[in-house]
Amino acid sequence: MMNTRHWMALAIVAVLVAAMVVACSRGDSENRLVVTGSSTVAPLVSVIAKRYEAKHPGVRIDVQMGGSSRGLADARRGLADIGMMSRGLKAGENDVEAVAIARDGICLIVHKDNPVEGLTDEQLVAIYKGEIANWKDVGGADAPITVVNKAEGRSTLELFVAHFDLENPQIKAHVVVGDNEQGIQTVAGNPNSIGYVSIGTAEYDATHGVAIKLLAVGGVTPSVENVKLGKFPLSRPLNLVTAGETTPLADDFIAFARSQAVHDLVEKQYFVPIAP
Amino acid sequence: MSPSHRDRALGWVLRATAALVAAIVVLIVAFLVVESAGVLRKLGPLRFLTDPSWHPTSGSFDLTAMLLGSLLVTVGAVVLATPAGVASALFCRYYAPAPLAKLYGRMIEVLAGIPSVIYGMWGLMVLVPLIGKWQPPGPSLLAAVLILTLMILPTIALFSDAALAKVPDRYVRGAAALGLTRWATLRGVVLPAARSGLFTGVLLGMGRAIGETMAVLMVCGNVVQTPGSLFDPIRPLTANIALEMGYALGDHRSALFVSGLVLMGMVVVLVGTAELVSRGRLHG
Amino acid sequence: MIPPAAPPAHTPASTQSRVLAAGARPMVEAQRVSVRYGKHVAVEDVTVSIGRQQITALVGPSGCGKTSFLGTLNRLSDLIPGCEVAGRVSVDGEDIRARGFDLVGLRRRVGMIFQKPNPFPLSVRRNLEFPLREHGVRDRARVAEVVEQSLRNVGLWAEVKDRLDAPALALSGGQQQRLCIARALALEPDVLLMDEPCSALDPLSSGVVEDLIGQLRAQYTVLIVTHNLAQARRIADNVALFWAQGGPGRLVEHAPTEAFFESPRDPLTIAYVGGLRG
Amino acid sequence: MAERAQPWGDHVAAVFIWTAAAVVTSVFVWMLADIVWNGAGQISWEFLTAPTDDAGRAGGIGPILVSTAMILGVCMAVSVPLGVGTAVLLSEFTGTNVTFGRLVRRSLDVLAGVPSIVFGLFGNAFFCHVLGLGFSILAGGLTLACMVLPILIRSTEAGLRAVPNEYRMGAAALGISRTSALWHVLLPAAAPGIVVGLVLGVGRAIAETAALLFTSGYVDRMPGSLFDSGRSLSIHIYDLSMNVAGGSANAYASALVLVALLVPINAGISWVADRWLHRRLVR
Repeated sequence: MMNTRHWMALAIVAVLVAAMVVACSRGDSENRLVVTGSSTVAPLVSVIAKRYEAKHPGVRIDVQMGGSSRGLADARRGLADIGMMSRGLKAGENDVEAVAIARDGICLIVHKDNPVEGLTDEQLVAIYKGEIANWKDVGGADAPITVVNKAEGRSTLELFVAHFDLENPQIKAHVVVGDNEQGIQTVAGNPNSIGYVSIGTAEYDATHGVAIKLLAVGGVTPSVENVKLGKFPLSRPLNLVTAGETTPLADDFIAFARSQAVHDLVEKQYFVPIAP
Repeated sequence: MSPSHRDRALGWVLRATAALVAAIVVLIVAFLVVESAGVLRKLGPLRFLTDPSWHPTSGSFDLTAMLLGSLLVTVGAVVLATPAGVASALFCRYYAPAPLAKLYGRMIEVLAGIPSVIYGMWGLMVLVPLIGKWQPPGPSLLAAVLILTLMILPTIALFSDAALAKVPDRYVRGAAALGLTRWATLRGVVLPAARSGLFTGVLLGMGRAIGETMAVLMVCGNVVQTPGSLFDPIRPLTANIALEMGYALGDHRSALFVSGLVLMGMVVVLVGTAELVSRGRLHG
Repeated sequence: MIPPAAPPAHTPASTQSRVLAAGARPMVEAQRVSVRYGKHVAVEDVTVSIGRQQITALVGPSGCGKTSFLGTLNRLSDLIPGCEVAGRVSVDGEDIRARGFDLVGLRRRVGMIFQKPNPFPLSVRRNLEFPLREHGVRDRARVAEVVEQSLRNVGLWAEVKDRLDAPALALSGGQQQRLCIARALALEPDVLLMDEPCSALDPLSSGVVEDLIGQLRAQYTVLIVTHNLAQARRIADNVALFWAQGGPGRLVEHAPTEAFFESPRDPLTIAYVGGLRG
Repeated sequence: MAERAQPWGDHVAAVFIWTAAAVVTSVFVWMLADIVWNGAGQISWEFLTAPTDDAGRAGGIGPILVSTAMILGVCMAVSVPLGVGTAVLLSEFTGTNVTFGRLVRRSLDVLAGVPSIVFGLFGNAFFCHVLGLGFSILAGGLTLACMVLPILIRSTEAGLRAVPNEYRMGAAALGISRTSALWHVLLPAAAPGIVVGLVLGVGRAIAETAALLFTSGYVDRMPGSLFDSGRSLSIHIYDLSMNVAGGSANAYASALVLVALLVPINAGISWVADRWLHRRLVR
C-alpha cells in the first residue's frame, strides 16, 4: 500500500512540476517586447521593430494585432509590454501613459472602377443608415450598394460613428470586417461596395496596385498631406501606451519610435510623423 | 523494483493519465462557465435572448440573430448534403463499376481530410464573387450553406457507406430473387436496414456544421441580422467568436464565452443523440 | 458466496489413497475449490491432491469445469472479469491464494499450455528470450544455451535452428504448440498445466505433441485436460473425471489410470469409460 | 400500374444518383484544379524556405512551415503519451475499475464533439492567460493536443482490442508482468491502430485553424522558441485570403502546400488500415 501511495504522489508531483516549469520558463524577458493592439498601428510598429532589432541584435519584438481596445487591455493586464492604439485616450483611461508616434486619418474607400468621386456627409450617413441603397442615387451606376462596416470595439469604427454622429446600431451593413486589410480586401473584391479604413493603409495598398479608390470626405481629399496640414476632418493620433513600471527596453523602443530615425518608415506607411 | 510493483505503478500512472484526459473536458466546461459567469450573473441569461441587438460595447447582447444564423446554415447544409451524401454512398456500393467506385471512395476520403480553411478560401475567391455577380453582395447565407454542404458531405457519405456495408447481402439477394428492381430493393430493404447508421452520419454531419468556424466566417458576410433571403449576409455563433475574440474585453469577452457555452451545449446534445441512435435505442 | 455443498457421493479422500502413496507430499493440492462467473457456478467443491512428477489427465464432457479448475492452479482465473474462486489451493505446500502472494513467481513455477497455440507475434528466438529475460536471465550465453536446450527438449531445434529469427506465427500449428511448450519449459517450472494442447492440431502434429508430453513425466508434474480418453490412457499416470449434471461441475473420480479404466467405482465413470469401450 | 411505375422509379433514382456523384466529383475537381492552377506557379524551393514579406504578399512561407512543424511537434509530444496511456487503461485495465473507465469514455465522447472554436476559447483562457503562456506555439500545440486526444485514443484502443486475448493470457501464464507484456507484445501488435490514430491526429492538427487563432497567434516570423507566437500554415491561408488585399496568389500557393501535405497523409491511413485488415484476415 505504501508503494501505491508513493507512486501516486510521485505522479502528481511530476505533473505539477511540469506545469510549473512550463508556466515559469518564459524567462529571457529582458530582451523581449510584446506589442499588441490596433491593426492600423501594427504595420508601422512592425517595420520600426525590424529596424530596432537590426540595431540591437538579440532583441526580439513580437507585434500582434487585435484592435485598440485589446492594446489598452493587454498593456493594463501586463500581457503586452506596449499597447498600440489608433485613437487618443478617453476619460477614465489616464491610468496608462500614451505616446503618439504618428498621425493618421480615416477615409472612405470604394472599388477602383466606381465612377463616384466624392460624397457629402449627408449622402454618406444615408448610405450607412440604409436610406440610400443604390449607387445611381449618388451619381454612380445602377447597382445596389454593399456597405462594409467595422466590427464592434474597433477604434476606427468609434471615430467614424462619432464624426458622423451615427450610432452603431443604426448602421445597416452588408459585410462586417475586423482589420483594415480585411476591409480593403472586401472592397477590392466587390465593385459596388463602400467601406472606411485608415488612410495610411488605404494609400499604401492603392499605390501597390490594389483595386480601391479613396473618396473625399466633406470635400477634402484624403491624403497624408491634408492630414499633416490638419485639414482632414477625420484624423487621429497613433499611440503607444504603457501601464505602470516599464522596462528600459520598452522606454528605449518608444523613444526610438518617436525619433527622427524612423520618419522615413512612417512616411512610407503613409502616416504623418510627429514633429519632435 | 519487482514486476508486480512495476505493474501497480503503471496502473497508477495510467490512471493519472486518463484522469488528466477526463479533466480536460471538465476544465473546458469549467472555463466556459467561469468566464461567462460574470456577464451571466450581471445580466441574467434572458438578456441574451431579449436584447434588441448585438452591440456588446453598447450593452446589448442579443444572441438570437446569430443562433438563428447558426441554425439556418446548419439546416440548409444538412438538407443539401444528406441526399447527396447518401446518394454518394449508394453510388459507391450499388451503382458504380468497381474501379470507379474505388476511385470515388478515395476522392470522398480526400474531401473529408481537406481543411476547412481551404474550403473557406475557395468559397471566398470563387463562390462569393459568383453569387455576388448574380445577387449582390455575395457573402451570404447561401454561400455559407453551399460551402458547409461540401464540408459535411464526406462525413455523411462515409457514415452512410459504413452503414450500407453492414446490411447483410442476403437481404439484397432475397429482394432480387423476388424480382424487385434495384431502386425498389434499395428503398424498400437496404435503406431501412441501414437507417440508424444513416441517421448517425447525418447527426454527426450536423454537429460538424454547427461547430464549423473558419469556412463559414470567410463567406457569410458576418453581419448580425435576421436574414430576409438566401442572399443576405448572416453571422453564426462560431464566426462571432472568431471575429471578436481577438479584442473583446470585459462583458463582451464574457458574452463570447456564453456563445461558446451555447455551442458546446448544442453539440453535446447532438453527439449524445447520435450515440443513442447508433446503439439502436432510438430510431430516426 | 458459494452455498455449502452437499456431501459428494464419493469423497475424493476415498480415492486419494489409490493415487498418492502414504506420506508422500503432493505437488498440487486443492481443497473445496469452487469457481463461479457472476451467478454461474462452473466448478463446485473440488478437493484433489496431485502427486509429484506424474501426469494427471482431467477428463469429462465439455462444460464440466475442467478448464476453469485448471485456471485456479496458476491464478490465471484472476484475469477473467467476474470470475470468483473459493477454497484453498496450494502448490508445493504454499497457499497460492494468500494475500500478496508472488504471482510472477507462481506462474514461473506453474507453466501453462493453451488449447490454441499462442506464440507471441515475435521471432522464434524472441519468443523464448523474452520470458527468460523477464525472469532475470540476462547473460547472453546463458540465454542462448537455454533457448537451444528448450528447443531440443521439444524436438524443434532441428526444424527451426536455421530460422530462429523468422516470425513464430509462420510455423505450422504443431510447431507453434511445441514452441509454446519449449517457452514454458525454458523457465524450468515444477508444474505444467495443459488445456487440451492437442485438440487444435492435425492428427500428425497431435501425435508428435502427445509423445513429447509423455517424455515430460520424469521431470514435471503435469495436469492435462483432454477430451480424448484414449490419449489419457496412453500418457497419464492418474485420471480425474469431472462431471456436471445440470449444475456445477464436480470431481467424480480420481484414480490411477489402470484402475480408472479397468475397475472404476463411480457409476458415472463406469458409464463414461464404458462408452469408450463400446 | 405498379409494374409500370417501378422501372420508371428505378431510372429516376439511377439518374439522380449518377448526377449527384457527377456533381460532387466536378465540384471536387473544380476546387482542386483551381488551387493547383493558381498555386503551382508560385511554388519553388525559394517560396518554401524564404521568410514572409509584406504581410505575406511577397516572400515565402519558411517561418510558417517551421511554426506549423513546431506546433505539430508540441501537439504530438503531449497527446501521444496521454492518448496511448489512456487507451491502454481503457482496454487493458478497466476491468478493475469500471465506473472510472465509463467516466473517461463519456468525457472523450464529449471532447470529440467540441467545436474547434470552443477549444480556441478554452486554450486562450487556460493556456494563454491562466498558465501565462501568452500567444505562443506552446499554447497552440497544447490546445491542439486536447483536440486530437479523442482521435488518438479511439484508434489506439481499437488497435489494442484487435490484439488476440491469447497473447495476454500467454504472457500472464509465463509470469510476465503486465508492463512488459504491454511493451513487448501488446503495443507492437496494436501498432497499426496507433499509426492510424497518429496519422489522423496529425491530419486534424495540421488542418486546424480556429483553435489556433487565439492561442498560437499569427506572428509570421521565424519562431525563436516554443514561447514565441507562430503562425500555422492554415492561419496563413486564412489571413492571406481574408485580410490581405493582393495576397491571393500566395494564399493559393500555401493552400496547395497544405493539400500536398494532407493527401499523402490520407492515402497513408487507407494504406495502413487496408494492410492491417488484410493481415488480420490472413492470420
